Parts: sequence; C-alpha cells; structure tokens
Amino acid sequence: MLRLSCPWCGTRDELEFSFGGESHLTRPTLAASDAIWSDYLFNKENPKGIHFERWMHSYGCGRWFNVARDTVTHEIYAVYKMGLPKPDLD
Amino acid sequence: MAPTQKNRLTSGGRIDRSKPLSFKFNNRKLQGYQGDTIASALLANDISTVNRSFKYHRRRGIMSAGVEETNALLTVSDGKGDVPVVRTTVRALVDDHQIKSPSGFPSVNFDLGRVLDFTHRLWTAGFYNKVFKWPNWHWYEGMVRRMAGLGNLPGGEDGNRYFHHNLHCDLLIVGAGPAGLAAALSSVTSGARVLLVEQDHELGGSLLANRALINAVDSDLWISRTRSALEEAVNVTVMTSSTVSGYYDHNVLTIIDRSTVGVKRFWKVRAKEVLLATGAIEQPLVFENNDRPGIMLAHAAMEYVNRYAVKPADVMVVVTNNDSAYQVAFTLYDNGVRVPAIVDARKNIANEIVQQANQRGIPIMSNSVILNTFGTSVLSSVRVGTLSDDGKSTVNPTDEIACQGLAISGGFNPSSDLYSQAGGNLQYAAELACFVPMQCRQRVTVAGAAQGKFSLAEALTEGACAGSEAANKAGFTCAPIDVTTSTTSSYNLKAVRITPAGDSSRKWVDFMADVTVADIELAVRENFVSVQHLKRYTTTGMSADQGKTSNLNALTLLAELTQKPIGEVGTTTFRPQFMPVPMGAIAGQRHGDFYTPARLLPAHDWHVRHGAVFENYGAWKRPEYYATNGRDRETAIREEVLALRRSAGLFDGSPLGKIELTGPDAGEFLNRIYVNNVLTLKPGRIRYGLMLSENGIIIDDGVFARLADDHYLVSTTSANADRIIAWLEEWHQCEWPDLEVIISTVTSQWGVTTIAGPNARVLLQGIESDIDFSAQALPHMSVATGTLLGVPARVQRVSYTGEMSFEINVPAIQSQRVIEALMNLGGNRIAPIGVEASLLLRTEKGYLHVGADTDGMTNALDVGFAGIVAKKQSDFVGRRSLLRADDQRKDRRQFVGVEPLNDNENLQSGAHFVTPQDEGRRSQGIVTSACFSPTLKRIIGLGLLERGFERKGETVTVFDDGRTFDVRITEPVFYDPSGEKMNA
Amino acid sequence: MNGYSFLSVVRQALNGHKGWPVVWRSPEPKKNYDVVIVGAGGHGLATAYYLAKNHFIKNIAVLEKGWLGGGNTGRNTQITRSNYFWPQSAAFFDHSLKLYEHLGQELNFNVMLSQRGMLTLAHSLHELEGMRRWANAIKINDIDAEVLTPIEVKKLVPLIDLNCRFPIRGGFIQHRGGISRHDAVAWGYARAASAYGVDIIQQCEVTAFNISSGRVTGVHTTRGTIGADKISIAVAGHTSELARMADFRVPVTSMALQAMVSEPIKPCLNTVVMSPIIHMYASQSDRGELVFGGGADLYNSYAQRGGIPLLQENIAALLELFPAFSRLRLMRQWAGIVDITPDTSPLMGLTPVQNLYISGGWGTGGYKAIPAGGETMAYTIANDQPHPLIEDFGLERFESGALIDEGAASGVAH
Amino acid sequence: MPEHPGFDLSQINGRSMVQLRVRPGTADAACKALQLPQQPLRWWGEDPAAYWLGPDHWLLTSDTKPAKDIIRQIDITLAGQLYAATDMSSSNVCFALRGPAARRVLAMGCGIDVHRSAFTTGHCTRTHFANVLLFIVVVEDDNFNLYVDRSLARYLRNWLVNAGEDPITRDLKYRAAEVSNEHDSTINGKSNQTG
Ligand SMILES: Cc1cc2nc3c(=O)[nH]c(=O)nc-3n(C[C@H](O)[C@H](O)[C@H](O)COP(=O)(O)OP(=O)(O)OC[C@H]3O[C@@H](n4cnc5c(N)ncnc54)[C@H](O)[C@@H]3O)c2cc1C
Ligand SMILES: NC(=O)c1ccc[n+]([C@@H]2O[C@H](COP(=O)([O-])OP(=O)(O)OC[C@H]3O[C@@H](n4cnc5c(N)ncnc54)[C@H](O)[C@@H]3O)[C@@H](O)[C@H]2O)c1
Ligand SMILES: Cc1cc2nc3c(=O)[nH]c(=O)nc-3n(C[C@H](O)[C@H](O)[C@H](O)COP(=O)(O)O)c2cc1C
Ligand SMILES: [Zn+2]
Repeated sequence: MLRLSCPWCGTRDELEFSFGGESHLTRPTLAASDAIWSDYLFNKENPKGIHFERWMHSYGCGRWFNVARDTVTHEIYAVYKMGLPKPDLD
Repeated sequence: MAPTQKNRLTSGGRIDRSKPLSFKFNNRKLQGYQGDTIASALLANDISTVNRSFKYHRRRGIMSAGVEETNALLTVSDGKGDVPVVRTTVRALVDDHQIKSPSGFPSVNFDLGRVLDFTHRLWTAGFYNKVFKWPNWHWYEGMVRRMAGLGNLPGGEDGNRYFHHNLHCDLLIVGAGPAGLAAALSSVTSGARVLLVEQDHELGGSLLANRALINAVDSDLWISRTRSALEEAVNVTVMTSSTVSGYYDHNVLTIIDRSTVGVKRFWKVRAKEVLLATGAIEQPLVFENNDRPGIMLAHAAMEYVNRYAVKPADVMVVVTNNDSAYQVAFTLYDNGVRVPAIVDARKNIANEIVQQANQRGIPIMSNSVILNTFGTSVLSSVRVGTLSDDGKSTVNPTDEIACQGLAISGGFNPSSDLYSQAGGNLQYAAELACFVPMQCRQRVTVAGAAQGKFSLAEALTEGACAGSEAANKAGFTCAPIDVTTSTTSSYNLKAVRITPAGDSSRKWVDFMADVTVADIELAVRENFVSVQHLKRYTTTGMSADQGKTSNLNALTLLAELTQKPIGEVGTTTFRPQFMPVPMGAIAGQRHGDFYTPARLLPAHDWHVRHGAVFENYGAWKRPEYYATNGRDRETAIREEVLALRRSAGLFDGSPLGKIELTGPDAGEFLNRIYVNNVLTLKPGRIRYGLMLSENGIIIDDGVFARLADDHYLVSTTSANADRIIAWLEEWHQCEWPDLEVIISTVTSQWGVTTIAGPNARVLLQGIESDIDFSAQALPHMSVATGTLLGVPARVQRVSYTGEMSFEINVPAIQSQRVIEALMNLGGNRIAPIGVEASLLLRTEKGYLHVGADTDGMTNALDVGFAGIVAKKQSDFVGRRSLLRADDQRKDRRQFVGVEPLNDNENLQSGAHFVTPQDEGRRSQGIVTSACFSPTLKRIIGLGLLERGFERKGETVTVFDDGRTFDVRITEPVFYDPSGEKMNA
Repeated sequence: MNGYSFLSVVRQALNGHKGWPVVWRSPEPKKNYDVVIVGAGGHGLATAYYLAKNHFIKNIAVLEKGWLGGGNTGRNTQITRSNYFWPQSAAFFDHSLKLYEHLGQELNFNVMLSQRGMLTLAHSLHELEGMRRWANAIKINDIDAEVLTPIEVKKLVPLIDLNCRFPIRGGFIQHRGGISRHDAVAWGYARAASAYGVDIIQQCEVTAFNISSGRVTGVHTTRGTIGADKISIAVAGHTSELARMADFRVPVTSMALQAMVSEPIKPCLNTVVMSPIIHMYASQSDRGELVFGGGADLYNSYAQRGGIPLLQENIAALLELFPAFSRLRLMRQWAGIVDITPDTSPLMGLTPVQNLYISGGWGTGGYKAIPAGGETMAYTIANDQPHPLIEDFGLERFESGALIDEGAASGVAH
Repeated sequence: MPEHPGFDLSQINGRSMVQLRVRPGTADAACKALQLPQQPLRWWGEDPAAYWLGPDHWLLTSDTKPAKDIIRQIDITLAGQLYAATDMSSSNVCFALRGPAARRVLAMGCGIDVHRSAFTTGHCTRTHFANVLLFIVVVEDDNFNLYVDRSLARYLRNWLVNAGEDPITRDLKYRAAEVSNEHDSTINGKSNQTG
C-alpha cells in the first residue's frame, strides 16, 4: 500500500488520494495539429522508473501536488507543490 | 469406555491433564487435553492415517507440528458447520470438535481412489495437456473437477465476526521465538512504540519444543518472565494468535488476529521499522515412499514430546543430514521411545554427539540414507543404504529396520516469505544449503533462525542487537539486553536431502500437491527448466502450504538435473498471504449495509412514511416510486407522471451536485469548462450546459446560474457530482491557478425540492415566502433568492419534465419541513414523484440523460450542440478534440426521437437500429430510452442513430432480442415542443 | 512434432516417461532472422506460430527477457469470451474464440477450454437495459447472448446472494464464454512454434533497436545483437518502454492488475461470474481454487505485485455476492502489469518505423485474444499491411479520434 | 446508541458551521485577521472555533452564534478581499465520540495514527474513514467530534455501533491506540488458530 506525503497533512494512506496521471504537461492551443493534440491527450511518458505525477489529497486538504515516484519500487523521491518545476533528483 | 490416549506421556508437556476434552475423529470418539492441538490429540490416540493425498490418494499422517503441515489439513466442525482445510497442527482442540478426513471414499482407511495410486505412472506432470482433447476438454472436465479440491465449501452459517483495525508503530517485531523476545526486551527502554506479533498462542517459538537454559534459568521460566516484562512495558504491545500474513509497499503489513474466540481481526500496521524473527522451517528428506504415515519432521517429533507430552511412536528411527536431529533422538529416547538407529548422511560426526548417542546406546549409521520404507496402513520398517563415494548412488542396503515412526531432518530453511514479499533478495548459502536474506529496499532487518543463525545463542544475542538497532533506526535509543545461554547447539549440515536411489515416481517432493521426483525429472526432460515453469508444470509449491517444505527440495533437484548452482536456479516468488487467511477477515465489516455507504436524502424518513420504494441510484438510496395504496411499480410510475402533468408533482432532487464559484474570474473559469458561452449570462439567469472531457466526450450536463456578477452556482447530475467537483478543482489548481476563483461545494447543504406542473405556481404562491413566483419576476431559466417558511431559500426555475417547474433549495435540515408544508398545502393537487417517473417525464420532453442517452463515445456535436460551439469564440475543455476528422464525421450516431410504426410494438431501451438484412445486418445505433408515455398514450423513445439528424421522418428497422420491427425517426421532443407549458 | 495422445501417454508410462522430447527447444540465438518477435507471451508465441504455419516464414526468433509465458499470459484469470459491443471488437474476439474452440486439437496440446458460460450481472433495471443494449449488439454480431432473470441467475449460480447491497436484477450470459488454461496456451504455442523451427530465446532482453533511415534492422539484447528484416513488439506492460527505444510514443498506461486465489475446494461455482458494479469477477479453476480479481490499481506501475486496497476491495466484492465464501481462505495474490489504452481496445498493426510492428494495449483483456491476435499479426507482418480484422485497431485512431471504446460501452474488460 | 462500556456516541445538534475559503496566497492575512489556525491540522478558539481544513480553507463552528453572524463577521473583517464564506450547518452532521475505546474505534475506520502521542487535543483532520470522508476533531484526550456529510450520517452511526461489537472495544483495561494484551489471557489456548 502506498503511503504518500501530502505537503500539508503529512503521510497518509493511498486511499486518501486520487491519482491524476503525469504532471508537467503543457496543454496545446486550439491551433495545434491533430498529431500534437493526440500526443498531448493520449501519449504519456509511462516510464519504468521515475514518474512525475500528480495526486490530490481528496480525503484531506483537497490540494493537488506533485510526486516523483519510482514505478517499479514505488519509492517516493520527492513531493512538491503544484506549479513548481521537476526537482533535480541526483 | 474411556479412550486410551495410548501415546500420551504420563508427565511433562504444556497440556492440562485436569481438563480432558472429548472429540470425534471420523465419528470415533476420542479424548485429548486442554493445551492439545487437534494433531497432538490425534497422535496421542495413535491415529496414524489422517488423510488421503490430493492426487494419488495415498495414506498420509501428521508430518509437522506447525504451519508448514502438508497432510493433516482436515475438515473441522465446531457446531456451526464444517470448515475444510484446517491446519490441525496449529488448531487448538476444543471440547466436542468433530474432525473428519476430507478425502477417502468410502473411508480414509479404505479408499477406492487408491486405484489412482496403482496407475500412478499415467498421471504425471502435464498429463492433462497431453490428453482429453477429443472431442473437447469440457467433456471430461466435470470428472476431473470433482476429484480436485481439498474439501468442501464451508457449510452452515458463518458464526464469526470480522473486524478491521489499523495500527502505527515504530518497531514491529514478527515472531516471538528467542530472537524476537530478546529483541523486544531490548527495545523496552527505548520508549519506541513496539509491537510484537506471534502466530502461536504462546510466546517462545522453538523454545516451546525444546528445553534450554537462558540467563541460567530454564527456558520456560525465562519465557514467562519475559512475557511479564513485556506486558508491563507501556510501550510494548504483544499480540499472540496473530499471524503477519503480508508485507506490502511502504512498510505496511497485515496481520490476521485470532486471539478472540468467534472473532477474526485483520490488522493493517504501518511500521517505521520491521524486525523479522520468523524462525526457520525444517525441510524433509526425499527417498522412496517418504510419505507414509509415521514419517514426521524431526523437530516436530520433539515438539510433540516436549510440548504436548505425546510420543509420536513407540519405535522411531531418526534420519538426518545435520546435528540438530540428535537432540531430537535423545529427547525421544529419554521419553521412552525406542530409537533403533540414527541414520546420518554425513561421514564425520562430532565426537561429543556420538558420545551422547553411545551413552544411550543409540546406534549411528553414518554416511547413510533411507532407501525405502514399508508398511501397509502405517510405517513398519525402513531400509537404509550407504552413500557411494561420489554420493551419486547408494550401496550396502541393510535389512529392514523395524519401526513405527521415522523422524526426518533435512536441515532448516529460513522463513523468508515476508522478507521476500517486502522486496528483499535471498541468497543461497551453500554451507547451510538454504536461502538467507540479503538486502531489501524496505526498512526491515532479520534476526535469528530467519537470518540463517540456527543456534540459540546466536538467536538470543543477535535478536537483542537487532532489536535495539531497529529501535535506534526508528529514532529511539536503547542498548541490547544481556542474554546468554549455556545450551550449545551445532549444525554442521551436509547438503544431502535426496536419496540418489529408488523409484523416483515414489519419492515425494511436495506432499500436498502430490509431486514426485519423477515429475520434476519429466519436467526437466521436457525443458521446463526455469523454476517458474517447473512450479507451474508440476504444481510444486502451489498448494495450500505454498511449498514451505517442498520448494527447497524442488530447487535442489532442478539444480542437480540441470547441473546449475542452486543460487543460479533461484526461487519462485513469495507472495502474500504467508498463511491462508479467511476471506471474511480481509473483507472485515465491509458487508451488506457496510459494503458501500448508502447516502440518504435529508427527508429520507418522510419518503419512507409516504410509501417510497427505494432503489440504488449511484451511492444514493432514492425513491424509485411511491407504492401509495399498495399500487405496483408500473401503476405508480404512470400515476405519478399524470399527476404532475395534470396538476403538480413534488420531486426530491437533493442529490444534485451544487457547486458555488466566487471571484472575478468565476465566469471566465466556467467559460473554459462549459461548451456553452458562460460570459453572456446575465445575473439572475440560468443556462443549460454541457461539460466535455478533453477527448470531446460528454461527461456531464446541467444548469449553471449566475447569482451575482462574480458568483455562479453550478448544478451537476447526481451521479457525477463528486467527479465534477474534483474535475473543477483539478483544472483550477493544476492548469489555471492564476484565475481568481474560489470553488465551494455545497451539495449537502441544500435540500432540493422540485415542484413542477401546471399548478406549481399557485401552490407556491400559497406558501410563506418573500420570493415573487410570478412569471414576470421569475421566468423560466431564472433564479431568485429569499426566504421560504422563514428559512433561506434559492429557487431556480428549471425544468426537467417540460412543465413549469421550481427547484426550491433550502438548508437540508429544513428540507423535510418544506416538503411537508408543500404537500399539506397541495393536498390532492400534488403528488410525490419518484426517480422513474421523473426519468419518464424527461423522456417525453426529449431531454438528454447523460450516461443513458449518451455513452463514452458521444460528443457534443452528436447531441446537437454544433451551433452553440460554432458561436463560441474561445477554447473550452474538449474543444480541440471536436475538430478531429472522426468527431466531424457525418455518419456519427446522433441524438433522435423514435416511435414504433405499429403501436403494439414493444420498443425497449437497449434495442438497436439496424441496416436491412439484405445489406448485411449491422447496428446503426441504439434506442437509449423508451417507454409507454402515459401522457401521449403511446410508445416513444430516444436514441443515437447514425446520421440521425438528417433522418427525421425516416423509417428504420430496430432489432431486439431476435425480433425486428420498424420505427419512425422523429425529433426528440415529444411533449410540448413549443415549450409553452414550461415557460408558463 | 511428437504426438500427444492417450496412447502415447500409456506407452511412455510403461517406460517411465523417459522418451518425452522437449516441449520447446532452447537454441542459441542466430545472427539474423527474417522476423524477430519481442516478448514470448501468448501473443508473441502465437504470432510466431502463425507466421510459420500460415506464411511459411521459418527463420523466426521470439526473444523473451524472462521465461516464456511469464508475463500477463502467465498471471491472468483465464477468461475467454467474445461478448463485445462494437462490431470491430466482436468480429475480432469472436474469431479468437472460434480459434480457441479448436486450439487443443490444432496445437495437439490441451488448453483446457471450458465453455461453462460467462455471466455478467446487472444490479439495477437501468443496468439491465444497458445489458440488453450490449446483448443485442452481440447478437447482431451473430454471437450468442441471453438476458437472464434473477431467478435464472440464481439457478445457474446457486451460491449467489440476489439481495446483496446492490440487489441483482438480472444479467446476461454468453454460453460460449468460459475459461481455459493460461499456461497451457503459452506452452502449446511455444511447442508448436518450436516444432516449425521457431527459435524461442529466453533470458534475452531487448535493450535497443537498430534503425536506419526509418527502418528497423535489428535489436540489441542482453545476449548480443540480432539482425532482423522485420520486428514485432508484443511486450504487454512494457509497450511504452519498447516504443521509446524505437523513438515513438504510444497511448498506454502501465498499471498493476491483481488477481488472487483461494485454497482449492470441491466444485461450487460452475460459471464465470462478473459484476461491473460490484467490481469483481470470479471463476473456479479445475483444481478447485476460486480465481478472482477486479479493477486495476489506478496509477502507473511496473511493480508486479499486489497491494492492500484492492485486495480488500476485491474480496469484499466477492463476499458481497457470495457470502458463503467468507470462511474460505485466500491463498495467494499477485499482479501483472497491463498496458491500458485510452479506449481499452488493443493497439495492433504498423508503427511509424518501417518494418516494425506492434501488438499491445491488451490491457486487462488480451488473453482471450491470443489466437486471433497471433494470426492477424502474422498476416500483418507477412504482408506489411494490417489484417482486415484489425484495421481499426491501429495507432492512427488516436489522431483521427476514431476510438473504439469498449470500456464505455460495456463497463468491464477482462 | 446502546450502552457501551468503551465509548459513547451522540449527535450534536444545532451547531453552526461555516466554511471559509480564501484566495490562495492570502491565507496569512486571513489568519491574522480572523484568528484562524495557520498550522495544518490544528484547531483553536471557542466561539467560533476555527479548524484548519486546507491551506486556504477553514471551518468555523459555534453552538451559540447563528451561521449568518459568523459570516457577517467574516464579511466585515475580510471586506474587499476574495473569499467565500458559506453556511454549511446543514451539510454536515456532528457526532461526539467519547470514552476509553474511542481511539480504538477510530483506528478501526481509518489509517491515520490516532495514538495520543500523534493525535491530541488541538488536532483535527479529514480522512478516509470507513469509506466516507470524515472530519475528526480531538476536542480533548478521549473526546472527539466527528463531522460527516449529512447524507452519510446514519451509515456512520451504524458503522460505529457495529464496530463497538468487537470485544476489543469493550475491554476497559485496553490502552488507547495500542493493542491490549490482556485479552489474550481470556482465551482458551489456541482455540482459534487459523480458523
Ligand atoms: C491479473 C490479470 C488478469 C487478467 N485476466 C484476463 C482475463 O481473464 N481474460 C483475458 O482475456 N485477459 C486477461 N488479462 C490480460 C491478459 O493477461 C493479457 O492481455 C495478455 O496475457 C497479454 O499477452 P501478451 O502476450 O501480449 O503479453 P505477456 O504475456 O505479458 O507477454 C509479454 C512478454 O514480453 C516480455 N518482455 C517485456 N519486455 C521485454 C524486452 N525488453 N525484451 C524481451 N522481452 C520482453 C515479458 O517478459 C513478457 O513475457 C489479465 C491480466 C492480468 C494481469
Ligand atoms: N538446532 C538447529 O539447527 C536449529 C535450526 C533452526 C532453529 N533452531 C532454533 O530456533 C531458534 C531460533 O530462534 P528464532 O527466534 O530465530 O526462531 P523461532 O523459530 O524460535 O521463532 C520464530 C517465531 O516466529 C513465529 N512466526 C513465524 N512467522 C510468523 C508470522 N508470519 N507471523 C507471526 N509469527 C510468526 C513463529 O511462530 C515462531 O514462534 C533457536 O532456539 C535455535 O536453536 C535451531
Ligand atoms: C489462473 C491461475 C490460477 C492459479 N492458481 C494457483 C494455485 O492454485 N496455487 C498457487 O500457488 N498459485 C496459483 N496461481 C498464482 C501463481 O502461483 C503466480 O502467483 C502467478 O502466476 C503470478 O506469478 P508470480 O507470483 O510468480 O509473479 C494461479 C495463477 C493463475 C493465473
Ligand atoms: Zn493534505
């Protein structure tokens, strides 16, 4: 069971959160081509390794935040607020 | 006649001889004592055959004294019904237990199934894959299925109560053997929150089967002192009769707790640090006919003597490949069991041990292994042979040595299941011939036998160190306690577990799954040489014991046969549960009403009193219809519809999602969410809108009202309320944080009562309110705020039925009062309306029901929103997707009305529009709603039809359950197309 | 291929089963192949088999990073059905079921297809309408389906509790649906392909592609570089990773899907039961365990293991429908990494790289598709053009918007 | 609810509840002006009492003042700023849960650490409890207030009563969030092993 650390409320069970998929995506404008639009909509990084993703503390403070998580070990490398850039993990 | 307990020792053991218990085994009346397990009581009564094997129906006796038992998994009835697969080696005997052998027909002692044993050469691994293909497998399946299974489904009512619990601790210690106890004692002074979990009902672990001196006192005394010390420590909690069953990510572990009779608890523990002191499991030896009743793990034999005061047999041969079994032999001997020989695979045996054997006059046969065993119903003798120089064959078979028991010790294998589940790596330790923990990504340490430290001295000292270290790692300080033992134990194992002689199809590797050496040889011959293939092809380790006594031997064999080092062969994957867990415990309280919460309307009790028949609508329990005067569903719905159309209806719409948006950018925010233009909406007015996913698909519809310049109220469908709230928050927080808007959910604050119908206004005008309900002041699609019956109210003029309609929002606490007042006022001019009537009314009006009239492929254009989209300048969620070729396709499924050509045709929701048979029948869309309209007195429907917009008036064939008939495509609006009534 | 039959078993039994040949060969990899298939799951193996059998290509290798059949093919719940909604899906999956119906004989390897019926439950009248919609779609596609009343449901599945928290209002059944033996499918195809000369190379992980001027020419593996004219990817949960190696992106999310088994007991559940609302499905295997599961863990994961939330969820769901199972014990839980597409339909066909093909996006339901997936991919590879049955399942649909959303139409997909 | 030796559950009626949300970034000012707790998961104050729900989100309650008075006070104090103060008195039902087993019962429903050392007077949190969203307030020691959506109140009450049927909650010697070890001695031997 994942235990995620909300930047405000601290560590809580997976059940308290909603997963929002990959973070740091840039939404194209209406003028974007079909290819760019479908890439944004459907093609995600889906890495085997560190995934930059967002979660909402839905059974808590209701805030969205970012998480860097290893998709193999499920280890959490970083938790940071929405809008901040990807952290340097080295 | 008093039962004899022939094998019971007259003294010793941890049983209470003053508390006899009677029980039945296969209808035979027997007796045991308080403190017995079922297995020890059976042994005391000299019961040897307890079961038949899974595949070959071989006789099987008790082979262990612990959780690793493979044979004595019996059906036990405690008065409430039969429960199969009970591990009788760890189940306490209680008075009146009825124990049955699950297999054997007609009886466990005379089993016709033995024919399978006589023909065993046919039923090798992979047998099913090779035969039973003609005419097809299903033809044979029934027969095969009946033969499988370890017992019947539990019968009778389940009298257990199941509860979930959660727990946090700084240090979780698993296992209360010497290592775990020493660790727990060491952590007492740390102040850390420590949890010690032991599956047995007593603390002590292997010490219970043994005798030793610890800190110069008898181990029994040490255990009880330790127990008191731990119980006194406020920071330590001890759980017994509790098994850690799973080790999951982020150091969360599960425990199945059986400590209270009739109750099973499932604990989820979040531990900062975990210390595994789970001990080790003795491994069997593999030789011809090694599965006969009477053959038992050596340390189990010792446990029966020491803990339960039962001699497993009068005459017992001991066979081993390590020193530890000598203690067993001596214990047996010292308690009156004759030990004709210790058969030892090793050439060199330590002098002091030899001396001790000599003192007792027990002959040692070194460099020897068991070749075969004999006996009909129970073991009668064994034959021994000497290992050849290269160890690859045997020589000098002896005559048969008479005995009724054989204690086997192939050395120990650490209980690494939990470690491995945690993601820990195991490494093969050649000198111990077993797998030991190496490293793990989680916060876990291992101590004692679980770490391959098989001596008591090591278990104690390393346990103490590991306990304090783990507490330190969790941020607490303490030092290891001093704990010493004068009892020495040596191990000196020689890695011989498989006798290199004999008929391999009679040498068992996995007793429970009935897998023999021959199966493994065959698998390797056929190239199933990956451990994983081997496991699945032979089913080794896949039965209810999960290979606790078979995996290692199977790997050893595989390595031998493929000439690879065992370490390279690797293990199969350990998975939860460590021990099978009753599923009721895992579900806990989540059953029936607690399976998922049901949401009740604020005026629930009012609806109950007025005959509401409730149905699940998403999470809500809502009135499906009102069974007023005992009318049936159909009548009720029809009458409700007519009552509303003729006069007025009252509908409880409280579950509607209600979201308030405040702030200068509230309009802009909504404008980016809705397909519609939000910015042109005037304060006090309401608009109907659609929300799309980014993929252009309709996810919700509903109205939004502008309460003030910078204040909007959004209504969502009841089913989607939570989803839409999360959706808005996500867009705001993640995508457009710069927009100055605050989103507040007020769904449950407001109870919603809708009054609709031609008399709605007159009715409302009779109620105490400062709101002007007149058409001029409050026209269709407008909103007013004020008070009603003295409480704050918001009234929205929106209509889901096509009638003049007022949606009255009052604080939910007041909802029931308002309903009562309106109903009293209306008398027989108003009727309560259930959800089904409401849905029917909107079908007549041709209003969309998202999720019924739309599916996950329906976009905004398909329901006629092209014009609205075209008029809007700016982007909104999903807009870009509507520009794709497929979204613009002319032949998409579009929203239409439908009516059967012939009035008698029973048009039903779920029918499909189809192309004519001669064009090759193909679905062109679906009838998404259909009903007999009480208002129009004919059948009408809504649907999604290819090119539907341009096919109004066309005749189309529909298909339903094999029938076809013709329908006419119409506009979706059947009732009051001009909107006169609604706007009245 | 040495025949498997009752007679051959008897004959072998007499000589101690000493004469059985290997089920598949384990050769050393060659330098070059006409076709290399990455991933020895059911799909990869079946593709190789049909390439050899139907298209007479013999110089084929299937490269597997672990052990063959050890991916999702070896860890799924064995449900085999074709009750799909959209015509493209129905045509494809029913073709697959038809191939399954003779697969044991075709491969001379019993895959233990048990067409015991696949029952889908409805817990409200509206859901039942949805099922009518679904059942009609299936019938129009010429596949069997029957809508059932609650009493008929109870008759078929006596242990079910019709009055559970979400009372059962009916359901529908595909009688030809059922289960088959997952491992046997992998082994049967492996054996048959190997007999055609296909090299199945295990412990051989593909780490990179050789691509020159937009065309694939070989792979780097943990066992050296291997040249190939054509390469097909069939790696399920790892589809994104392989696509990344070839420099294109695919619309899949990898998630852990769990399954679990109880201790084995005598037959008590003779139908495959699925409930889209009480999210779970269950069947009883021929060995007696209840095999069941539910939804996936809804976040990206390559961790092939289960967790607690879904364990509890699935079991609570199972017991809600079958209270009689409460004292039955859970024996084991595990997970597979499934590759889920936005429309839950597979991804099959060509890729932006020439001569590189893909079979993925099988998500939670590709086991039943193995025969047809293999056959159509073989055709696609051989002709460099999608087989007519899979034309609509290409990558292009995500650009055009022509999704085939089975999830939206039918709820669950296993 | 039936008498229970471990805990007592009752409904608190008539409590005014106001939800306040402010524009992100203006929380500091709002906290100062209105005496709101800025530290996450804390509550203080008496009339009204203020509870932290999120970084820009609070609940204010009072048993004496009507919600509109609380809102009026906010309106005055925060005039000119962007905020939303909403009457939620109907939205939630508040229960009082008290007694020596209260913590254990709470730990049956949720995964947060309810041990005295981690969750004490002045703390409050929302959490996933028995499949519903629950707002738990530690009023003092073994005295909790539970706020739940009105539509789920009956479910929650029944759930808590049912949880009280676990004998562990009746064991008065039982220590807070730890597991009692006393009850081990009350059982007879291994009677229930691996059942
Ligand atoms: C729990 C569970 C239950 C399911 N239930 C059902 C069901 O009831 N019915 C149904 O129809 N479907 C079901 N499925 C889905 C089904 O199992 C899969 O869709 C199907 O097995 C996919 O087959 P495959 O051959 O594509 O993939 P896999 O069998 O996963 O094979 C892919 C192979 O590729 C290998 N590989 C990966 N990367 C590399 C690399 N770089 N180099 C070499 N090899 C590589 C992997 O090791 C693996 O062996 C279920 C899945 C799961 C997990
Ligand atoms: N003589 C030998 O060669 C030999 C070999 C092995 C062990 N031993 C003896 O074993 C002892 C080792 O001590 P130890 O403490 O490491 O092991 P132990 O076997 O004494 O204790 C392990 C304890 O863990 C419990 N346990 C295991 N898995 C559990 C789970 N999942 N949940 C709850 N409880 C669980 C067991 O019931 C047992 O009580 C020493 O006394 C040593 O002499 C001797
Ligand atoms: C249909 C099916 C039935 C299974 N039955 C059993 C079983 O009876 N006993 C068992 O131990 N495992 C059983 N398993 C689980 C496997 O042991 C194993 O967990 C699964 O194939 C995943 O592999 P892994 O755990 O090695 O990763 C079964 C798996 C499947 C797919
Ligand atoms: Zn939070």
